[in-house]
Amino acid sequence: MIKTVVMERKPLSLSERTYLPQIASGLKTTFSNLFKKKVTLQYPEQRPAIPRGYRGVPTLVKDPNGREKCVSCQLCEFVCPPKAIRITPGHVPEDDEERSHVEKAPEEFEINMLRCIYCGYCEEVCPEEAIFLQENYSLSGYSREEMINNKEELYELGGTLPDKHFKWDKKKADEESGNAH
Amino acid sequence: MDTIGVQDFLIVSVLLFSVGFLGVVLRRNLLLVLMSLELMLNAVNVALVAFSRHSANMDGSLFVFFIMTVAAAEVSVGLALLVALYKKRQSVFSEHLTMLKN
Amino acid sequence: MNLSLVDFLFYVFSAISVGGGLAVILSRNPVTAAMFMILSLVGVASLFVLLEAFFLAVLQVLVYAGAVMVLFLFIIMLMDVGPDSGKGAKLSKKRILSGFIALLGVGLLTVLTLEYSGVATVATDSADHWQDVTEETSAAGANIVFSKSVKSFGYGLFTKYMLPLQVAGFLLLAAMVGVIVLSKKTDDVDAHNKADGPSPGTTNPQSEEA
Amino acid sequence: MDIELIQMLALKVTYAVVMVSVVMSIAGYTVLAERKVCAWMQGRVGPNRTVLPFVSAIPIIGPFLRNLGIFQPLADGLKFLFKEEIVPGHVNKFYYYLSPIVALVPALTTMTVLPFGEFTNAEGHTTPLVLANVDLGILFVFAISSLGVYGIVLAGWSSNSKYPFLGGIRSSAQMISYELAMGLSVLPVFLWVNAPGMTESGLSLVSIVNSQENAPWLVLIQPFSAFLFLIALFAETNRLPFDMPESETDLVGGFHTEYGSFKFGIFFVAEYAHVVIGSAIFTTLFLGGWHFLPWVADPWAPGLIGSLLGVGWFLAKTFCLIFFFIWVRWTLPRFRYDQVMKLGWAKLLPLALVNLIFYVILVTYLDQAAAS
Repeated sequence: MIKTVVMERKPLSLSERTYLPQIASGLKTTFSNLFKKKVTLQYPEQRPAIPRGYRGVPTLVKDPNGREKCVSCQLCEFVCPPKAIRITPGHVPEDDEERSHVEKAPEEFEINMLRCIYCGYCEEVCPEEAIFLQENYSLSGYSREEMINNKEELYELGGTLPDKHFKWDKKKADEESGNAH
Repeated sequence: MDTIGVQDFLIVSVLLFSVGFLGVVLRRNLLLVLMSLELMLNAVNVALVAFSRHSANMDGSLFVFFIMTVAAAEVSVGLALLVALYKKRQSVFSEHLTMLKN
Repeated sequence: MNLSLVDFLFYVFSAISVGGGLAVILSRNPVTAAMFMILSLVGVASLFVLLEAFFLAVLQVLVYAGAVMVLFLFIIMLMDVGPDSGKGAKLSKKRILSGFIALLGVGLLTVLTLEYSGVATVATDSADHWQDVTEETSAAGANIVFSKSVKSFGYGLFTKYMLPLQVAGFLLLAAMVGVIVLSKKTDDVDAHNKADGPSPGTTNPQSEEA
Repeated sequence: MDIELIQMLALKVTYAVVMVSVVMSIAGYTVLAERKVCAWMQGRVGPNRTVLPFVSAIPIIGPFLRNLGIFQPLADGLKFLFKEEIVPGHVNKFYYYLSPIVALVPALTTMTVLPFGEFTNAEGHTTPLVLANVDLGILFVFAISSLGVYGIVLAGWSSNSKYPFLGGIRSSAQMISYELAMGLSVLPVFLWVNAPGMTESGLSLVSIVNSQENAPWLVLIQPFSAFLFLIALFAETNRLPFDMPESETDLVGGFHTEYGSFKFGIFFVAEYAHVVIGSAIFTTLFLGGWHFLPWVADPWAPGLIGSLLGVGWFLAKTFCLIFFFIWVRWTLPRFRYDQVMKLGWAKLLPLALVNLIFYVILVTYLDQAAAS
């Protein structure tokens, strides 16, 4: 059983009905705000503090030896909700000494920044830890074409990330010790 | 005023009055009829002020004052009537006001 | 012909007021008519200025252009009166004929009045004898002398024209009451509204606080 | 037409042009003040980017001026000038173009009778600084400012669109309602100044100011009249608690929804010109005009310097009032339309009448007491 409680509102006093004291106190509040410290950040000169785990521009990174990490498994392309990533897979030539234990590498890797929603799924899904969302957040361009980052641009933005586990080196070492699968 | 006399103001007044009169007779839109009435009152005002100024007597000007009062009252009542009429008959044209015809 | 400035202005203002008036009765769109009406009223006000009746000129603009015509425009827009159209949009010959016959009558009447009242002769005799206007309020018996000062209006209104002033005030009161009665909703409409539910303007406690 | 007449006309036209440009630039900087004050009240800094190239080179003053946004009105004006002219297809072209002009002209015409200072020459002869010292000053102001509503109404109507139309209708009703209260609220002032025993002055604004020299300002004698006049002024200038024709939250942009580029700019400037002129009129009527302080004689000597100081003092008072306008705008919420009408007819008008009757009785009593 729901009980309805009728609240009686106190009738307004004369001074309350003129609203003038209320208006005066409102004016006082706004006036005191005139002299408070401003919270505006002068953006181009001052930058906001970027928190840890910030999801900025997705980029490709190289391993500490300067080698391409991506093996074009296309998981990121698959998982990307707005379909911003497009990968053209390619083979690593057999005679590449540096990457002799990798079969595939992207021939072309494009991230369309007009589509990207910075969700970070690509970073999450990448088995090779080759794609990272960086702290950079201000991207601009004069045309749509300019806003599509190709492989070179992505590597330029990403650079080399110090990496603890040298996966390919381990793999190579394993193979050499006859432990390949 | 060098060459302009009372009669020139009177001519303007008569012209304005005739224009207002024609408006009252010719127009079908009652709003415009009301406006034309205002024009006629204005014509009278011009004549009154001209005479008042000419004979250096305040009476004419004071009368203009009263005419303005009457005009304001007339317009407010007239427009209220028009609105009431419009609510009833959805028209402000004089030829639609044929209630007395049959 | 050597036109003085005042003469020139007289012709300009007369043209504005009469031309504006003509445009009022000739324009098909009521809003256009209202705008020309304002033009005509301002022209008349300027004529008052030429006659050195400054108070009346300002009053003309204040009362007519500032209040009456705003009211007109408000009503035109409220009722959404479009241009004249449909049956009878064109003036019938009968109408035009009757209009001009009536106009002829008015003209005849004017001429006859001018002829027989002696006004015309007075006017032509003293065409260029405008008397100088004083700033002071002065009265000789019942004759209050025309002056530029606002005070002479007050003097005249509260001495010689006291009764008409009261009557005018009463007229305004009557007009106000009349308009309120006319524009008030009738009782059955109110009852109908109440049956539908409380209207937001009357029963909402919020509106009482305003 | 003789030479003297032409000379006089040329002089008057020059004065008028100077005054128009001064008022327009004050209006432009009022826009800036609005943006700055609003920003400060909301904990922001407001416009502080625009700067002229050679000014930014000056070491300390340059950045200071830049932070104050001194050059923002220039940039705004230029932006309005060079924006693309877009005329919606459904508007009534003639009135659509006409209405911004109709809105601006009355706002600027009002200032012809506005006295802003006085000049006393060596012989002690005092001339008020005013374009036209009309005996009917305040009536002229009311008459001309009441024409300003046509701009809004026509804009609303000619836009041929729902929201502007509503804005126009609201505006016309609001103007008629508050003009009455406005007129009645200043009547006691003129009654007081023209009372027997005082200097006779008619309705001139100059003599109102002069009656406040070495005497209490009228706001101290008639605080209630001043209060009512101020409220009506807010309504007449369409400032925030009463900005029915605009009300950007419920009517999109009100009467200027369909306007863009320079035509919108004219509406914008007209609105602020109204605020400037309104503040100046209030200063003239109630705050002693260019006179120094209540009961205190002007400290400046007669002559050019003194008259300039007087004008400066007048402007300072006006700016304070403009600040008050802005301050109120960023404090109070908007009235609902029916509340505006109710306040105008049911509260302000009776109060103004009571105020008038009170002062009629008071003046009569004082007059009787002085006579006996």
